[in-house]
Amino acid sequence: MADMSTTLSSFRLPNPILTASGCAAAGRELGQFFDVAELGAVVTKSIMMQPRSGRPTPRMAETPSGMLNSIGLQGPGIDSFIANDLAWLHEQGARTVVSIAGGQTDEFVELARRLYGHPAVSMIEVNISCPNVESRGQVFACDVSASSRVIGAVRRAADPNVPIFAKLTPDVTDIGTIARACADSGADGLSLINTLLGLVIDVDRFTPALGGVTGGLSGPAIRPVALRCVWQVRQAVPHLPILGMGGISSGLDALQFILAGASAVSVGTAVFGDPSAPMRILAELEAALDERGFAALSDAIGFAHLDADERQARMTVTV
Amino acid sequence: MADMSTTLSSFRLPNPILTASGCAAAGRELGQFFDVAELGAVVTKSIMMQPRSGRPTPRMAETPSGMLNSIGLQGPGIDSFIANDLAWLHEQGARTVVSIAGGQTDEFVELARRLYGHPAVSMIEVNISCPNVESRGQVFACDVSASSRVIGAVRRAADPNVPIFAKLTPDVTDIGTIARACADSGADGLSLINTLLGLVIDVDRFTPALGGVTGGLSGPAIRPVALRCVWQVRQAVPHLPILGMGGISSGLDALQFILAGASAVSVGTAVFGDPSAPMRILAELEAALDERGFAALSDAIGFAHLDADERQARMTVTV
Amino acid sequence: MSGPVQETAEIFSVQSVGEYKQFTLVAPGIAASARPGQFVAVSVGGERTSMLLRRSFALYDMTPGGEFAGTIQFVVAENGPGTQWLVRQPTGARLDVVGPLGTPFRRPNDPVPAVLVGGGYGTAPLIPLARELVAGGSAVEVVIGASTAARLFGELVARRTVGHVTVTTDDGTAGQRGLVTDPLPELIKKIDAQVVYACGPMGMLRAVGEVAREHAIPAQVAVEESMACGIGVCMTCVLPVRGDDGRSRFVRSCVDGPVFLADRVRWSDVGRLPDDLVGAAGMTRTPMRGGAR
Amino acid sequence: MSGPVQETAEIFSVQSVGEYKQFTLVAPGIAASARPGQFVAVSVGGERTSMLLRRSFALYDMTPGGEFAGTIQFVVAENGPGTQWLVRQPTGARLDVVGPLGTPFRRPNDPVPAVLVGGGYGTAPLIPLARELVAGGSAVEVVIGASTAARLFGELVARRTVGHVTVTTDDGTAGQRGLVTDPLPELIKKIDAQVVYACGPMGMLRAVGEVAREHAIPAQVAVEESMACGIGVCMTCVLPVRGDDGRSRFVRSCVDGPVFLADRVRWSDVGRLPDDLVGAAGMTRTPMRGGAR
Ligand SMILES: Cc1cc2nc3c(=O)[nH]c(=O)nc-3n(C[C@H](O)[C@H](O)[C@H](O)COP(=O)(O)OP(=O)(O)OC[C@H]3O[C@@H](n4cnc5c(N)ncnc54)[C@H](O)[C@@H]3O)c2cc1C
Ligand SMILES: Cc1cc2nc3c(=O)[nH]c(=O)nc-3n(C[C@H](O)[C@H](O)[C@H](O)COP(=O)(O)OP(=O)(O)OC[C@H]3O[C@@H](n4cnc5c(N)ncnc54)[C@H](O)[C@@H]3O)c2cc1C
Ligand SMILES: Cc1cc2nc3c(=O)[nH]c(=O)nc-3n(C[C@H](O)[C@H](O)[C@H](O)COP(=O)(O)O)c2cc1C
Ligand SMILES: Cc1cc2nc3c(=O)[nH]c(=O)nc-3n(C[C@H](O)[C@H](O)[C@H](O)COP(=O)(O)O)c2cc1C
Ligand code: FES
Ligand code: FES
Repeated sequence: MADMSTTLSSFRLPNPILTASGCAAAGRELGQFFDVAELGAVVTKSIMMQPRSGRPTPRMAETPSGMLNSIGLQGPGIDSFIANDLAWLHEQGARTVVSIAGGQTDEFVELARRLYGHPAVSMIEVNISCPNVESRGQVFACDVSASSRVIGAVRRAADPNVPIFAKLTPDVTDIGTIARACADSGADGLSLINTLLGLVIDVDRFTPALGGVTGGLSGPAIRPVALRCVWQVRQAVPHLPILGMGGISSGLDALQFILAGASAVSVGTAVFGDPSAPMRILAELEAALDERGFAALSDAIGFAHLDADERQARMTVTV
Repeated sequence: MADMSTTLSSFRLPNPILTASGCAAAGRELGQFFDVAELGAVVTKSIMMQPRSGRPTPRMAETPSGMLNSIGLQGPGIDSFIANDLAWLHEQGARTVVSIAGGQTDEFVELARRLYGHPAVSMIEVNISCPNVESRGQVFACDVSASSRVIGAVRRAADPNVPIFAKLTPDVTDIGTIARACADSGADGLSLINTLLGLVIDVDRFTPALGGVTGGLSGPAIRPVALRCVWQVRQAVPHLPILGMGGISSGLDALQFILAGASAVSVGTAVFGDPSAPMRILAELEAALDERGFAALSDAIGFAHLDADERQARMTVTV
Repeated sequence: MSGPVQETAEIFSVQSVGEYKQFTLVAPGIAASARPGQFVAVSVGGERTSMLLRRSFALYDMTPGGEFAGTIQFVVAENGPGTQWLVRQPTGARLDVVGPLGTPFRRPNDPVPAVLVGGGYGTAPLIPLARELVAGGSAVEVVIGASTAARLFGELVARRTVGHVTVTTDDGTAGQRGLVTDPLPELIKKIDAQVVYACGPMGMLRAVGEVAREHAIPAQVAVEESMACGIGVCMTCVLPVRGDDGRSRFVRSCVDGPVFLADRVRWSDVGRLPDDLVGAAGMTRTPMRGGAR
Repeated sequence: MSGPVQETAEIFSVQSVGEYKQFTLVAPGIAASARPGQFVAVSVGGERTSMLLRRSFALYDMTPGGEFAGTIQFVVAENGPGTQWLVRQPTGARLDVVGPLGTPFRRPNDPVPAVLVGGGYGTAPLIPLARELVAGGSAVEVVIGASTAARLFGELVARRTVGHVTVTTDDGTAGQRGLVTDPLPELIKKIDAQVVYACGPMGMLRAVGEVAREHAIPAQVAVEESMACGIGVCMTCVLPVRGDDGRSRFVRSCVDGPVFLADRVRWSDVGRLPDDLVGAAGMTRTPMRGGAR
């Protein structure tokens, strides 16, 4: 049985399967299907300072092997989140990655401060794939300097014992450049990818199907794009750990991300079709590693980047 | 029965269904399944000056509701293309859009010159979603100035009676900006979208599944991204016609593109699963327009951008 | 009420009822705890399907296991590709089902006269409710309606359960021509109803709510909103609902519903973002470009 | 030889043969013109499947319509999800099939002694070829091999057709232990064969080609390359093949193959881009970032 433990910077996880932000709320509902403390970690829905209503409905449309959503970051605000959701996760003994989002740098900073020293927070995922109000709504992660500014400020404000990961959008010309900028500004790792911007037209109502007009595309449809981003970022910043995601719905899908360079993975949309998907995927990944002769998950991370000799060396040392 | 005719700038087409570049070769093979002269037009595989071998195999991987390809623009070179493929299309009486690709601006220009005055060429699609050798392989369409330069030069060199369309990649931070740059440089319209850059890992061989490492993702999986691009470009450059594509496999898919702002559509990957897809989609689109009370396809173009009053006005005038 | 479970359930039978198919599944885990008003979420399309999301169906029957394994029933109207696939599944096929989901209809502790209003297949969840109410000694009236006779559901079983049923169709092909809300005031008066229960299209629920309000009685209505997860984790299924504190929020219809008090739902704001919604101010401060991000 | 057609073909029967399933389809359009060595491309996964591409299978039999409608046969090995779906399809189900595709084996005009070499299900297309050769008066030897007995195909029918068959398995569970190429030289000598026909895994085809070359006779081999379209429009299925002009090109195995002369295929360059390939220079001039663009 392969050793499934992994690390995301200083955060040690017994296994590499996490939920994805916005696809597991704060873990409570999934707790009806499995023990959330058995996950690598729960990644909570991106939280902002204030309560947010989110967007009008319709908020989703099914697409081929995917779905489009426009939730608009509905949430209770950080105070309620800490008092209720984080407290519950703490009680369960679940490792928790808190995803934060803001409309400007200050909001991210304030969120990091509120989470400072909280015993339940193992890691912070900084969702910079959201719009910057100070820049006519351009997404932070679409711009090198906006990304750097937020990540730098959060790194300075956050508990130094807590790694911070920048969550990137694939909707950019060169994700490697953004990743490097985040790395240079102090990110301890990178989460990729967020959804792709998409649109569906309702052919009977003659309007965009979603209340928010455009929405985020997720699910297996985007997996090849996600893997490409992980591959490119692994090459651009080989020293930073990657939390990979995008369309993972089986252990072999997860293995693709690991081989491409992810140290752990998040399972998002798959949960909607199968609430126990994370546990199933964990078991499938373990079996897949065993079958392939990996003694440890960590041996497989980035394996597809190695040349034949390097692979041989890595396998012989550890098997 | 709705009037299905449409225009792409000065190019008049009896119907809005075209093939997609690289998904129909030069029409000959599809001629075994239907009369290619019944298409709106045949769009030929991007041709370059010299013969090209293309990339090593494996060249494709199936993905959920999509596929990844890395052909690498295999082709016979422009002279052979004109002598054989274009001649055959001309004999068939097929309307033809010739897709051209180059490694530098000069190559595009020379291709446009070779096609100058050729009676079989109804339109030129300039595939600028290919790498610029002069800029370390960055894709032309990822950069405003590289796009402008190629499109401006091709517009000056090409037969003034032949519209030129710039074919854009979705892999950019802001497709509207690229579209505007092309418009300003003289593009008569825009073709969108080319494939998304993707990757698949072979979990048994521990390497990227494709010989070319990364590949282009196409098929229904990418349709929401394609529709979003069409929507954004329609808003960015409302005066330019759009040839829409990306995952179209039914008449209702085509209708979504038309409503989002495309004047015509290309059917690509769907042909691999169903060689007569273009004709089926044409029939389905016609039926869909009839059911919805459109007297003419042209009334439906961009309809989803209108507000309720404008829609009412457009329908009453024409129905 | 215990939580939902995920079961592989064999199709015991599929019956045609008008335009609908009535499914009976062997699903002991779900049957064990399901209550009227709750629903199940069913995977569709089979292996390697391009359809990722489950389809939701209100429970029409839940028979916990005794001598035989527990079964559930639901009624499917052919709609898009997912339901088209489902109605073609043969007896003996296995479905992946999650349930019971959502909040049930709340029943009075003591017998109270109640009118049940069903539109189309919306009658389905009212039948087990009617059974419980009757068993509990409540006076019950049932009115069911549809656009046309073939889209009526449950007339016979409703008649068997409560003795009589009022039927309306838009086109007059069965019962009286008109809407289910036409006979409603009279039925409320007839038994001096203290509560109305309803399930059907949004417009109907709203209208039923208005009639109930005119009679100063509550209406519990089961809504149908597009759902990605059905278990409360995705936030796609929200409705603007007034809370006990008088403030309105976008509330998940999969876990906080599908049964709501009609006068709490802000029907005219469905599909809109009213300014006074909790957190609406946060939206204008940070307009989103689209997407979840 | 007329072009391919697209047909909705009913499954007439599905038979298990060792680890394989042998399909018989009613497909008169394809049966009418198909020749040994050609193949069909079958849609898999059903409606709304996430699998977009057809799966290819070599024709094992083509019986043009006479009194009964024309039928075709092919043999399916379970491999990935597409073939897993296919082998579960029941008799009576309808498949969307395109064919006949590709180039057939070229037959001599006059009788010539021939050895046919089949690996695994690769024996399938050799059977109709054997039938034609025998009918044409050629002396025929057949050697079939597989890793293990359950993966052999066609022993009985080959024996019936040509009177005898040599069998090899890697593990010795049937016939002689070893590779199909082990008995090949002897069989060539035995009938003084003038041509070898082969179908099976790439490594086997290459080895067969070498044996044929040592005996200075041609080998016609049917290859299997991953195909997106099967009809010649996509360029995914190419192999480096030497042309009549001595120059090598990436050649489509779906229309210019699947049958090639073994000594024309540059086996050691499969999956590589040899410098001397026509158009290889064009590639280095314009390296591609990946993708079709
Ligand atoms: C709580 C609840 C109870 C329901 N009970 C029943 C019932 O008892 N019988 C019945 O026939 N139908 C019922 N529905 C509606 C049923 O879920 C939809 O008809 C079905 O999901 C449509 O799927 P489709 O693939 O046929 O259509 P598509 O339009 O292709 O579906 C695409 C997506 O939209 C969603 N969707 C589409 N229409 C609806 C809808 N009306 N409601 C919710 N989601 C929708 C689907 O779930 C899917 O994710 C119920 C819905 C909900 C939310
Ligand atoms: C000309 C030709 C003749 C063939 N004849 C037969 C036959 O008679 N019997 C038989 O069992 N198989 C035959 N094959 C192989 C068969 O097509 C593959 O096993 C099948 O496509 C695998 O599909 P899958 O969904 O099971 O596997 P997956 O691996 O999921 O397929 C994914 C994709 O890769 C392609 N692919 C995977 N393996 C192969 C392969 N070996 N060859 C070509 N494409 C592949 C598939 O077509 C599909 O597009 C033939 C292939 C070709 C090209
Ligand atoms: C309904 C929904 C809500 C989401 N909300 C968030 C969010 O709040 N913050 C965030 O960083 N990502 C959010 N995402 C993106 C996911 O975390 C994930 O990056 C993306 O969906 C790709 O993974 P998947 O294909 O496994 O879902 C959301 C995705 C979905 C489908
Ligand atoms: C196998 C293959 C080859 C392609 N070759 C080209 C090409 O030569 N030039 C080009 O502009 N686009 C090329 N494309 C992109 C298509 O023209 C089209 O833009 C894209 O595939 C999206 O449409 P679809 O989803 O309908 O296939 C190719 C696509 C595929 C799948
Ligand atoms: S459907 Fe996901 S929260 Fe209700
Ligand atoms: S498979 Fe498309 S060209 Fe051969």
